[in-house]
Amino acid sequence: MTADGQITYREALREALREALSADDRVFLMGEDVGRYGGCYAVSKGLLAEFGPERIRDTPLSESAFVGAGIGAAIAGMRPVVEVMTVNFSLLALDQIVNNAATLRHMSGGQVGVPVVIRMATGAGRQLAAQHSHSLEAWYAHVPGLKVLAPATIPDARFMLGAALRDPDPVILFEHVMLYNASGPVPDGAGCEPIDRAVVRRAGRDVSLIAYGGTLAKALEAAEALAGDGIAAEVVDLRSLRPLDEATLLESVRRTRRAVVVDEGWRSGSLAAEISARLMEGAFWQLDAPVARVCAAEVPIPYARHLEQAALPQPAAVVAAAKAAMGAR
Amino acid sequence: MTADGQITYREALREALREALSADDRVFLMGEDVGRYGGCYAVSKGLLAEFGPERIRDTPLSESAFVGAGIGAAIAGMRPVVEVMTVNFSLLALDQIVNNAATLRHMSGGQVGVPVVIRMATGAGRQLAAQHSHSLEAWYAHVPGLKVLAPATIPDARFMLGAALRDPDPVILFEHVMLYNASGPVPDGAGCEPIDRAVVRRAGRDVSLIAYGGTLAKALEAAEALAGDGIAAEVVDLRSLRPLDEATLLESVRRTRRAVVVDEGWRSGSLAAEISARLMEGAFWQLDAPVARVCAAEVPIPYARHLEQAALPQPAAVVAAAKAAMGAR
Amino acid sequence: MSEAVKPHLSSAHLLGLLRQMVRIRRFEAKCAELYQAEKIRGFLHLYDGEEAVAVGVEGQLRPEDSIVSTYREHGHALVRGLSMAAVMAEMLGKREGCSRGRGGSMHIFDVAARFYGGNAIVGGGLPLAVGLALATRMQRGPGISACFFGDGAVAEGEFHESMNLAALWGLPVLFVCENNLYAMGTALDRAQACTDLRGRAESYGMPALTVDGMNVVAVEAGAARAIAAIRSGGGPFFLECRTYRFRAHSMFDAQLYRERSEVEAWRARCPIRLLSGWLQDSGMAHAGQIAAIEAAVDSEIAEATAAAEAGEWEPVGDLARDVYAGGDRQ
Amino acid sequence: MSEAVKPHLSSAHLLGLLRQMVRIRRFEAKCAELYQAEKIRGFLHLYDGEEAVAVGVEGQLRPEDSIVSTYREHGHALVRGLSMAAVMAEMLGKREGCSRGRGGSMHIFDVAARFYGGNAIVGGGLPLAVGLALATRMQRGPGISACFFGDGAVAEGEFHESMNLAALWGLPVLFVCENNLYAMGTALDRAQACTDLRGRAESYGMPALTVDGMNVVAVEAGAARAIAAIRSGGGPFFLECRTYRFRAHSMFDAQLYRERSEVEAWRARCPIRLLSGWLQDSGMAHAGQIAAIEAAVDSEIAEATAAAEAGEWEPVGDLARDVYAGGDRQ
Ligand SMILES: Cc1ncc(C[n+]2csc(CCOP(=O)(O)OP(=O)(O)O)c2C)c(N)n1
Ligand SMILES: Cc1ncc(C[n+]2csc(CCOP(=O)(O)OP(=O)(O)O)c2C)c(N)n1
Ligand SMILES: [Mg+2]
Ligand SMILES: [Mg+2]
Repeated sequence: MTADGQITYREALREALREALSADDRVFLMGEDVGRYGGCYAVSKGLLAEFGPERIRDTPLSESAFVGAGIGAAIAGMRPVVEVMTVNFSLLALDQIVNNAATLRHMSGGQVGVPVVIRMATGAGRQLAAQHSHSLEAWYAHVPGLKVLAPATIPDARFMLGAALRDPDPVILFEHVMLYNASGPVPDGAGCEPIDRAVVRRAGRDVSLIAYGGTLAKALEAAEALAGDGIAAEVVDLRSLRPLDEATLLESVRRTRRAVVVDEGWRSGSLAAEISARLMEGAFWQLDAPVARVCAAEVPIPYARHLEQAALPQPAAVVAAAKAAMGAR
Repeated sequence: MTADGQITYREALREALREALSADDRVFLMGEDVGRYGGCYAVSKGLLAEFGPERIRDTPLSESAFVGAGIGAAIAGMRPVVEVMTVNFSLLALDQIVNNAATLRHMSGGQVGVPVVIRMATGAGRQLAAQHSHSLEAWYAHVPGLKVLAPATIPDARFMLGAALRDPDPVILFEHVMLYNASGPVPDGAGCEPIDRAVVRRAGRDVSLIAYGGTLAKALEAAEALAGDGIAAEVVDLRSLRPLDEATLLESVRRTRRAVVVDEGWRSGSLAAEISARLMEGAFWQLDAPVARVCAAEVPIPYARHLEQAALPQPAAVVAAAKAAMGAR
Repeated sequence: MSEAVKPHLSSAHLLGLLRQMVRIRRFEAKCAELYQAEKIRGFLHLYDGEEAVAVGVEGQLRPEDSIVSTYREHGHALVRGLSMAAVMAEMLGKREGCSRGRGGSMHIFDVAARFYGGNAIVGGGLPLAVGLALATRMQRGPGISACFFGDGAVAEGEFHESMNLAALWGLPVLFVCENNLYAMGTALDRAQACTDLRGRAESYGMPALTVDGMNVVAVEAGAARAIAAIRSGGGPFFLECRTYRFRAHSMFDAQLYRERSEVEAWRARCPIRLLSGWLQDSGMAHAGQIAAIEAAVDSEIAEATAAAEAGEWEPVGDLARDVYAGGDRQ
Repeated sequence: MSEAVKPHLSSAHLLGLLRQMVRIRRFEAKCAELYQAEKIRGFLHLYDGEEAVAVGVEGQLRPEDSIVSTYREHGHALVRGLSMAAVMAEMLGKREGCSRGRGGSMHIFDVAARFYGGNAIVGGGLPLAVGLALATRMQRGPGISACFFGDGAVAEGEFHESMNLAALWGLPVLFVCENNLYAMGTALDRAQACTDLRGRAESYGMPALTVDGMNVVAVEAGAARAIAAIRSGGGPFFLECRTYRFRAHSMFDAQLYRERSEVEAWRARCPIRLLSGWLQDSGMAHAGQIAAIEAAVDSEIAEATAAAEAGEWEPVGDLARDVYAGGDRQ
């Protein structure tokens, strides 16, 4: 924490881990290089020294086995936090997540609960190219039995993990790679919104910009630019990607009558598509313009910076979409 | 083939395989139990005797390795048809499909093509419970670099495979488990629609029912019921899930001004959401009612027949949604 | 072989083993019948021929131990003490089923018995077993976890990762490979570069033992040895049971991949026939005792089936319960 | 050891090996410099210390053979004969890059050289190598395929599945394990239950050999032997090269997991220093020859860098090309 009371997203996550580990013996952290290396994005740095190798467990490169082991340990009463370095590698653990974590409670007629928390970095922007830049939140948000969270702010980074650990069901926590160095204060009273609620981060009456995780800052930047042009954009942070807080979304859009969804996933089959469909279903008669989507271009994310940036959703595109919505018909 | 010129979906697929294997030495079939067992859904029965074990290759239970090997062989000039028994097990091969098959061409700057065809059974309806009843077409349709097909008719089962093999890019072919025993004729001239075109299977002016794979028959059944009530439903079969034939969809919906998407995927994040979003974007001003979705309930698919059927989209729900759209406002 | 692991060859004990094997065999015969009658649906994988494995291994487990099984798990469930009526009700899809009708044949669960399913993904249960053992270890609990899987599963990446992780961390896991020589229609030697599967375990520094899976006493002795090693802190153990499935892989299998004569040869080594023959030949039991077991089992099955058939259908309105802990909220 | 695989210890040959190692070392030093200058971005994994592996192995491969590598592949690419300018342009993200700026450091490709990447998923390239070998076999082609991977990859399921499949089908695959003792910050003995990795190969019935990966002549001899076995129809071969990375895992690594003294001890066995020392001590080469190699390499690097820097940026309008064969259509 800096002198001015600001902490980074990374530090907020670490604080959340430290708090959970201190408060509950059943909590442990497990994943590749979470211990000696300190975590691939340095989130868990120092925790090994503090909590020891039983509770800060380095694993071999075996995504399926250690995620599955986390599920098994959760079934047996532990509260594992499993770190999959990045969503890109989580493809190797999907069988465990989809076929076990998400199904066991139902498939067992309610007998088996899986209170595991699986954290993973997501997103592009660091020039890591196609295999290391996926945004697959939409895939996870598709699966009943899972809950999916995307902390986009420092307070959410600080408090969502604890709430996820109190949840009796499997929770996937997406940390956007471009946020780790972001910093800000953690105000008193932060962390009391229920984790399954979307939150209006900026109020406005003309158009709703709906974002999550790595796109929240872009939506806010767009809102600021729009304000300069006299357009009052409301910015809604989804926070929970499954379940979706449809009520908050509908309330906002029924008021503004226009919406732009900002999503780093590829456009086809994006989470933005789901939001658009829900708004269609719940607010069709209140809409003054079609809901617009600003998503990633439908390409494997390229390495070169200018191409990568061209592939990702940008504030300028959000501004353009919002203005188009304002001028619709 | 029966005396009346009807063949089953299964036979049509087998015929397509036989034709491809006969026509092109580079084609081979690989997967679990495709050989001696005859394929888990008996699609490849008899092919081992006809083409020998070099070209009808039984693999160990190693989804990642044999799908990856298919990708590697395709790179090197072969035309592999890889059978992953069912989409449920394809989770174990997703790393290869998403991180290799879909990215290699782009990541290599256009040097590496991956002309592999990956077939898999999909869907529910056979009381196989949560781990064996997934419909994850939407996931695959989300990924740039892949093409995704869903033959819903006997002629498509007969001809899509050949077209997929002629495609220079990786193609995923979804065969719905409830279709294997369906039968019908293969008319002269069948198989000439390009594989990336949606097709109107029944014309109508009042509402567009949009379906694919396992839901086409349900949509047609609903259309028949609606006709009895004087509502002329048009039924559009997507056929290609990626790319989506937006033009055909928009043309239909701009005419009927109403749409119901019928999709066996779970509702949140379904392919139906993407269709709804596209219709929002392309036909908002022509819509007389919000686009409706009839999808699977958001539960791991249960075993008991009455529960399973309750979880799946049914013609009655399509009829109800279409009528609601007709009565909108 | 130490005192602790010496097999109990008393007549009562052996008759107990026989009874368990007969329960499985006859219960499944009933299941096959109900499948023909279309009361059981989905996939139904019978354990016919492999009964000695479940009976021999599980007899050596304690209540505090955990079990993870496969889709071929009726035997594992019955031996573990699950109510036969609840298992049968599950297969019929009734709300009285142990999994409330959600799981069916492939997903038998009973948390009270620490029976963690019924997993229909080949190899998918192994990481769970590792996790259960990890929890026990961290909780300083006394139990071990046992997982059953087939020869086919050995080719899966999840097998490899789980074996290595359990061995690396020295976790109390009993890996029981039910090597019935086929994975569906794929014979072991067409799936494995090396058909002696013990080499796999050894490559992780894990002790391994192969036993005759048709001989329940041999399985029991092997399991006792393996479990003693695990309980004494020796880390995981790989127990290969060489066995055979007499019937089709599931109810949709024309068995094109093997000769009838091969099946017949194995049937001659039927574990039930072997044990009951030996009991009678050695004079440890007489035909009447065995007939009494069969009769008792038949009435247990009749009662369980009647109870299951009398069960109710879960109301469709309850479809979405148990997706999340809170109920049907999504 | 047969005639065919006897190492060539002529001075010219050894100087050639040295030259390749120096090329890699100095090229990567330049890359690190460009990384500091923020001209190269993303992850940059240096091969510093491991050069003998690429040089020793690839010298034994032929043009018809295929290579699949990892994200630590600059060395593999350069030895394979890829244009240094094209590789450097790729790292700078230029359209002249071998992957048109799409891949960067982790995705170097050259199909003409049968160099199939640069794969950033640990273990993800192994199935591809198996498939390349399968194609060769089915096409009755002469080539083999070689894949490089680290000690960390050995824990992945994809390793296991690929090894088994290659061995089962007797495919011509050379599995080259670059065992540098760490997977990021995880030491081998904290990732593997059994640190002698040859046991893994043996469990698939695959021949295995371990060589000193700091000694290019030893690597060459081992590779020659392995490749001869593969070419003679013996199926796949597992070659473990014991090596060490002198620098951080990538540019974001504080190296908290190892002692500086350990690094220094290994640095004393630097493959370049070892070979050049031996050449000079034995009188096979003199300092002037080595200096000439270094000078030639430096100017090659300078030219390649200049060419790469002079390259162009792909127009943003071409972003979506090469997603599908047909161009930018989706
Ligand atoms: C990952 C996965 N792939 C494929 C299947 C389909 N399948 C079900 S059982 C089976 C054979 C398994 O053989 P084995 O492990 O030997 O067990 P057995 O059935 O002989 O008891 C296959 C291929 C599956 N359920 N899961
Ligand atoms: C499947 C997967 N998991 C995790 C990572 C992150 N990661 C990149 S390199 C690496 C270590 C790999 O170690 P090793 O195989 O020994 O190769 P080395 O880097 O030592 O050459 C890890 C964990 C990855 N790229 N892929
Ligand atoms: Mg088997
Ligand atoms: Mg390494």
